[in-house]
Amino acid sequence: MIENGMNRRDFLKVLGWGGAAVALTGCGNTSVEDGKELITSYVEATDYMIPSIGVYFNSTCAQCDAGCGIMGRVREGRVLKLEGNADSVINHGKMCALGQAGVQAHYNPDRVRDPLLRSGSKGEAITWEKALGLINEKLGGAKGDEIAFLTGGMSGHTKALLGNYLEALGGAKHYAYDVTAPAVVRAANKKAYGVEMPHLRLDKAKAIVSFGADFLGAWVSPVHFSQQYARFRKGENGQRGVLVQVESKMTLTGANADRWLAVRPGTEGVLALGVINALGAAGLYLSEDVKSLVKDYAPERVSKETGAPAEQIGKLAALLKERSPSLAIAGSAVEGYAHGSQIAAAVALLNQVLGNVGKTIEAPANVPFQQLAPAATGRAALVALNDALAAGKVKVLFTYGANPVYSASSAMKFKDNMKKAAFKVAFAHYLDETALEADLVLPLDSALEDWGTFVPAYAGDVAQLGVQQPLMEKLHANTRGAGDILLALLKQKEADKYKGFEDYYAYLRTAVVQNKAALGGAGADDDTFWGETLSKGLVKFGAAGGSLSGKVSAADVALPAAAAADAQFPLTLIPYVTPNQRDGRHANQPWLQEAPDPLTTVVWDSWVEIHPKKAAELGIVEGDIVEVTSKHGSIKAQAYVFPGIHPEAVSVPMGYGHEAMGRYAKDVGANVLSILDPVADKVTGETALNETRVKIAKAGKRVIVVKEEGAAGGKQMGKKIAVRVSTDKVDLSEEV
Amino acid sequence: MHRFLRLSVLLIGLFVATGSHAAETAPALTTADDLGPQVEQPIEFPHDRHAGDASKGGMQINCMYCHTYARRSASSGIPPLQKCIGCHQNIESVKDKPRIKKLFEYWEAKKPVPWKKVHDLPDYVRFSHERHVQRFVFQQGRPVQEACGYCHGDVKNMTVARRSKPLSMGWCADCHQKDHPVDGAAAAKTAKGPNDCWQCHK
Amino acid sequence: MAKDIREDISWAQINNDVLKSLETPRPLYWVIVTVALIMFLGGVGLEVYMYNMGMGVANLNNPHVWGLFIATFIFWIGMSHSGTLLSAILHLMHADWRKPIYRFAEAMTTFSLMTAGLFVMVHLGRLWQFYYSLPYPNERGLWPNFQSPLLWDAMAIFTYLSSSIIFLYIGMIPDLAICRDHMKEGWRKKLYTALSLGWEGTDRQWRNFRITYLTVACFLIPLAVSVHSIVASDFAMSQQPGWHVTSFPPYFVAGALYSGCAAIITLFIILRYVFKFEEYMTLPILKKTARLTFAIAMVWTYLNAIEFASVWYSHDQASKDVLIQKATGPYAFAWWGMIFCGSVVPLMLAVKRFQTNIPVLFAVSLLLNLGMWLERWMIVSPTFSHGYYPWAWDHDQWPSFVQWGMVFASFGWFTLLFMVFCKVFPSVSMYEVKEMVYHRTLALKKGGKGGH
Amino acid sequence: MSVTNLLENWSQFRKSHPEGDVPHAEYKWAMSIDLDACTGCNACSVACYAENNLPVVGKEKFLHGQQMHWMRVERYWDEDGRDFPDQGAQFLPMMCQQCEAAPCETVCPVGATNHTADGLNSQVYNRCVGSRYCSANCPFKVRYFNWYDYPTTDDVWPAEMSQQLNPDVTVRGKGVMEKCTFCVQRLSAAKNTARNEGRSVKDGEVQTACQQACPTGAISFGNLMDTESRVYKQWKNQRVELDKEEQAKDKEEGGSKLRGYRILEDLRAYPSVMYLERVRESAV
Repeated sequence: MIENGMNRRDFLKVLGWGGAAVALTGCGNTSVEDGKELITSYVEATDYMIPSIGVYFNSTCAQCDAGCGIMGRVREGRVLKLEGNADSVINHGKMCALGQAGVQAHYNPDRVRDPLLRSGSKGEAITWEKALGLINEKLGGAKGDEIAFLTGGMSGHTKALLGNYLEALGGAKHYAYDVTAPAVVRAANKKAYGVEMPHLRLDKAKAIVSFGADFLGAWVSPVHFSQQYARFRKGENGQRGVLVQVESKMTLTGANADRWLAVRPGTEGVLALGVINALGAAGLYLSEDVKSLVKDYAPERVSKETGAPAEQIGKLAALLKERSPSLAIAGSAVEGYAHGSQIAAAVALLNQVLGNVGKTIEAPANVPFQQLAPAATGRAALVALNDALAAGKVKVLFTYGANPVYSASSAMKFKDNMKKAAFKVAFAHYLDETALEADLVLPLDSALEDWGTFVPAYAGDVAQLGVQQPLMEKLHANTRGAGDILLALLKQKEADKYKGFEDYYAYLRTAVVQNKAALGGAGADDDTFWGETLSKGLVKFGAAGGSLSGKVSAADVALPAAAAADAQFPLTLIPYVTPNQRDGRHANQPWLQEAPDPLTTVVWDSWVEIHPKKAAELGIVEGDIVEVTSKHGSIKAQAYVFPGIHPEAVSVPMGYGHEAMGRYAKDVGANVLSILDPVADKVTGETALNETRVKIAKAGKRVIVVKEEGAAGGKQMGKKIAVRVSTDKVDLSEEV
Repeated sequence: MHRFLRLSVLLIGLFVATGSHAAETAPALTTADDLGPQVEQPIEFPHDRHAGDASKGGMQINCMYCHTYARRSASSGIPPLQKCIGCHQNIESVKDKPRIKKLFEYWEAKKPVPWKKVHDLPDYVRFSHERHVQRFVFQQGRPVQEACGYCHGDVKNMTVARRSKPLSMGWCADCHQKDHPVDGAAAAKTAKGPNDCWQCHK
Repeated sequence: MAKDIREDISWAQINNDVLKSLETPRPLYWVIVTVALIMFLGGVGLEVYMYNMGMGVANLNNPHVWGLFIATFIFWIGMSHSGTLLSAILHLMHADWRKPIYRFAEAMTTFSLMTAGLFVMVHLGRLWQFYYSLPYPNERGLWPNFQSPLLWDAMAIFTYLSSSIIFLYIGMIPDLAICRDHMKEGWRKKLYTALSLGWEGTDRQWRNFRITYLTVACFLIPLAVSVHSIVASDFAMSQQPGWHVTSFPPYFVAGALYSGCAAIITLFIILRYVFKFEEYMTLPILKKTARLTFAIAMVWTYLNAIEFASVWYSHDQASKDVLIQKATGPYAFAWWGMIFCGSVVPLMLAVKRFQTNIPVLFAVSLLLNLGMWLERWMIVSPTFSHGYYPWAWDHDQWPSFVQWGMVFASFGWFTLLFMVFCKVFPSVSMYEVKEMVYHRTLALKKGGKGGH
Repeated sequence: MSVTNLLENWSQFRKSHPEGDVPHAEYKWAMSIDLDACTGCNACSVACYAENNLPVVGKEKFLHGQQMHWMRVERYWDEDGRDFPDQGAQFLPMMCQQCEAAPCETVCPVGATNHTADGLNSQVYNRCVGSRYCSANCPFKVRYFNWYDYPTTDDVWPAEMSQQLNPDVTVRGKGVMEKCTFCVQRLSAAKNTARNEGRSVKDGEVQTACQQACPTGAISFGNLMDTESRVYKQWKNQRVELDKEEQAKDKEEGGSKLRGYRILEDLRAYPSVMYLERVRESAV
């Protein structure tokens, strides 16, 4: 590790070693050819720059909002590989596939390289001066509330700067939008525990029952949870934790559960109440109001409604009773249904009944600077923006880190509504669907070339400010960091305030150094503190949180009666957030396209998961192209007969079906988000993702499903390959 | 027919003899002075002036004074321009020589000198300068110029460096199969160079 | 019973008839040569394509890394055994009916070996580095891996090829002298003059010739057996289910003789027609060849049954699975095709009526060869698609047009070489036919029935 | 190597698994993978792409089975025909098992794959002629052949992406075989550092890319000759012996509480990767 952070900027100025002269092949008839190759030496070099030795610089991963600390291996001026930063409280040196692919976001051949101004259907490269001037000009004709900023997850100083800019524009609106955000969970948590994201202690729990939370795959902070999961499985006191997953479509977490309970879509809440009922029956103390709430949820009824065997409900209750503390987590089920908030309340009630609050559900660390804390993203934001656009209330629209033209349901007619805004500016890495609709596209630096700070979406026990810093010289001369653009725009409005900052780097440095006392650097020299911060790539700040305040009462839980069967659209569509694709923003990173989906092992395409029974009923076999039709459109994709899904549901992964974005993303699969019904959670107004009813039909074509799984189809054919053993057959306490 | 038979016997005998001789002496075939081509460098750097013996007007500078990476990295590297300038800005006597002028031109333009590779290996060969320098110079205590000279030849008497050893696989392997003392002590244990393919090809 | 050859045929007529084949074949000859050339050129085109693009265009994959190239390679190696059988083994056994047909059988040996060698090259991923597999002193100080059956293969094939070329050539020397003496001036005369090595037909020359010929024949027989045993070792020495079978070497040799005999019947019929050899390649000889083929077919069937049985009664479940997979999986059509063509079709050869029926024999011989080709494919491919590791099972692999085309082209290449040979060199051994006629005449005078 | 050298060193020219008296000198790299911790997330596989310059072949070639992932994560289902896989799936990361008596080594005609002194199964790209015999003889089918010339194939490494290539690892052209190397470039870097300091590589000093990425720490890697190493302790604890094809676990019928095993052990290839059985709760 380089301690001397002071040289970071110099390092970037000096020339790279050997330019881009990478020998692409090592196996040809290469002979020793004297004097044919060039060795370009440095003009100036610092001590740590040694040719052929990789140097590691810390930064923060920007592939999702989890905010893992990373270190980039830099050699000869190029970043080669990302590895985890062991100091980070989020990932402790580990990384996921998505994070590994960060280098491909950086080196992506389809990045936007120049500011592009729309002229007809094409983009014309213009200078930054012209681009920024144009924005200033267009903003002049709009009132504050006619300007909207649509962003994805944002935190840290970029978010603070954006806040300042919105203010400077006279109250422009910020819409923070993310399809996969656990927005309903956060709202429900706020109610039940008093905080949006309590600190979940998986490692302390002896049993976990998760209601569709894919915490190992794609939920909130998977790398962090995976590590806790490993400790939970090892059982620090010798007892191996037990995981029960309740969901309608098997997620990666479900695939790792000791018991995977397939429930009828939307009945997760019923099951939670059923478990409480069974706990009561097993002798656990229940308060009167809870008792009366769950009295109708006898195992037989619950089993009938959810489809889970009654015996399993009893076993689950027995397990939870025996193993304390336990932990119930509400996940995608909560985001999925109009009664999602109710499901969350039922799960919270379960936690409360089991006495988990305060034991495995703790208060998170406080983030002392709220302006740096992650923006509360959600799907309702897009609905609000769409309404504003439809009503013609938005004249200038900025988008950054969000791709609504791709991810909005066709029912919202977002693309058409967007046209109503007079001037659309997209901050973009790629020419994605939204950038193509914009009037002005501003090319962004990649996450490995840019400065920034991040506050993780999920804090854990210590709050942490991740510092993002350039790991190498800019790949394209004419791209800029989002922070730099915002600063330049701010200077247009409030030149005096910001004139002291030459660029975003200067701003960031000042902002961090000024608060060094709060960031644990009290008394340190400015330069030393800043140097150390960059060297570590993160600052830990904020004390552990206090106690949790909220409480959920039986009155908060009111589950609706089971929905009547819909003859026209008999199936529930579950859009699946895959660990690799998430909401589709990484679709142009080929490693992620080629890495098989862990459960189906499909690559380079989307698929429709159908339960074998349902498939047999409909005469569908693997590879049939099926048409999935909802009230708002239809998509075609290959069928994959998959045992891990409830027969009344079909599932299609998100993130595929891009019409633009780049060579690896374009025309790969179908976009499931486009056919969603715009149904909202009744309490929070967040779009419910699993409320779309569909019918499926064969489209008459059959293809070979391109997947990793071979002809044996996941069978071991009697061979001892992946072996499983039940807990009573092993002794884990003796293990190393 | 006899003539035919005699001829066949002779031919077969000849083939066998040449074959086995060639096999025995194969490495030797390429160890002769296999001088590489004269490489034209942007600046005709006089190694003899810098590293040559004092008796011949050289300054006897240690190889690793400039090629400082050799002991720390697989790649010996070319020193940064900064290094040349570090000395030469104080050496007034040669400042207006054409080569030095050119050097300063590069420096002022902050452009690296486009040196050409003299000792090039195929891309699938990974030679570690570090290990060889550590082993022979630091652990075994051989003189630097001798150790470097095994592969680079008598650079101190060259102006622009020129490849003088074959740098071929048989040539490398030949040395790896010899017993070399592990440290400087006279009766110390010896060891051969590694014999794995993966040592150099990976 | 009809005679193998007419006793009253004059030596001059033999010379005349055979030498005529060097001059004026039927027009069909040119049709065959043209078609063969086009097929071969097509294969060259495919190879250039594959060389530039990479082996992937053949639609091989991981783990199905070998395909028709290796199967066809074994097929051609097998084909080469017929020549040795007819010329060396039957020579030692004094079966003199072989005499009119052994020359072309030997040529077949040489050319099918050359074809097989091509497949080794085509199969290599880095053709341009093929010389790494040859043991020769080199600067790198490296040797090939003498443990690898593939290396034994390369050596065995080269030895066999050079030996069979020498054998073919030595056997031709007296005939080349006849050609030399009967040719008008021209390049051919020069060629024959050079090749006949000053043959005068003196007693001493004849004595030396006989000894040399017999020695090489004796040398060739173990070589032929070992070559195909070594090819079998490529599979038997490996660890894969379906390959790891002890009886593979004799099984391969039997299969080789079988396909070789079938090919002799095919070419017999073609040559007889094209070069008007009705006098020499007579129906009784064809009948003997058909009977020989039938016998070998039954040996092969027996060894096939042994192979199945040894797999079936072994405790190796994986091998059993592969066998079941062959019979029921996606390759079932080819596997049953092999059983049908290899074991059922030859039963027709047992019927006397068919033994001299040229159209039937021609069809049967083609089917037998098809069966033997399928056998080789069924040895190679199913093991890849259904090996030890179920996750890597691949039942969808199907050779691409590049593989099929190359297999197709190899027949063109072989036919081309063979046809050119028959036009340039006497494809019926004149001096041996003369001997045969002479012996039969003697026997007739003594009142015998001819033959030994 | 002269003929004399060849004859003198014939016994060393080919090494199968180590002999009893001198098993391994200084290093024997080995791995253990805890399937109970493995979640099947694919981080290891992608990390391997990043470290080892693996080409992305695209849909068409993936369809033809020409994918190049050195580390594949296999997913198995139970085979008892229940409606739902209600005990989850079973994941298994599979890569070259670095067998001690590797079936691939003996069959290579040119000796491009060899056993190293560190107990690794080396693959030398520049020696490989592409006969693919090694893959044919590999029981695990973990060898991957370059069916195309990926460095020159469109969209595999377009100009910018080629800058990501790891200079320590050769980029393979068409026609050569490749496979997991246990990140040999990292191993030799660590060994070099250790040798310069006159010591052996310490446990934890070197990590493979997959191990480094694995979010649950399911993979341990280290020197089996180092009794302080975690991997040694795990193998010892599970009573798995490198040069045996039958382990304590197999012998003790039913009663054994061990869960370490190696795949296809009965083929006597003596893999260097030990897997720990996945555990599932019997109570729910």
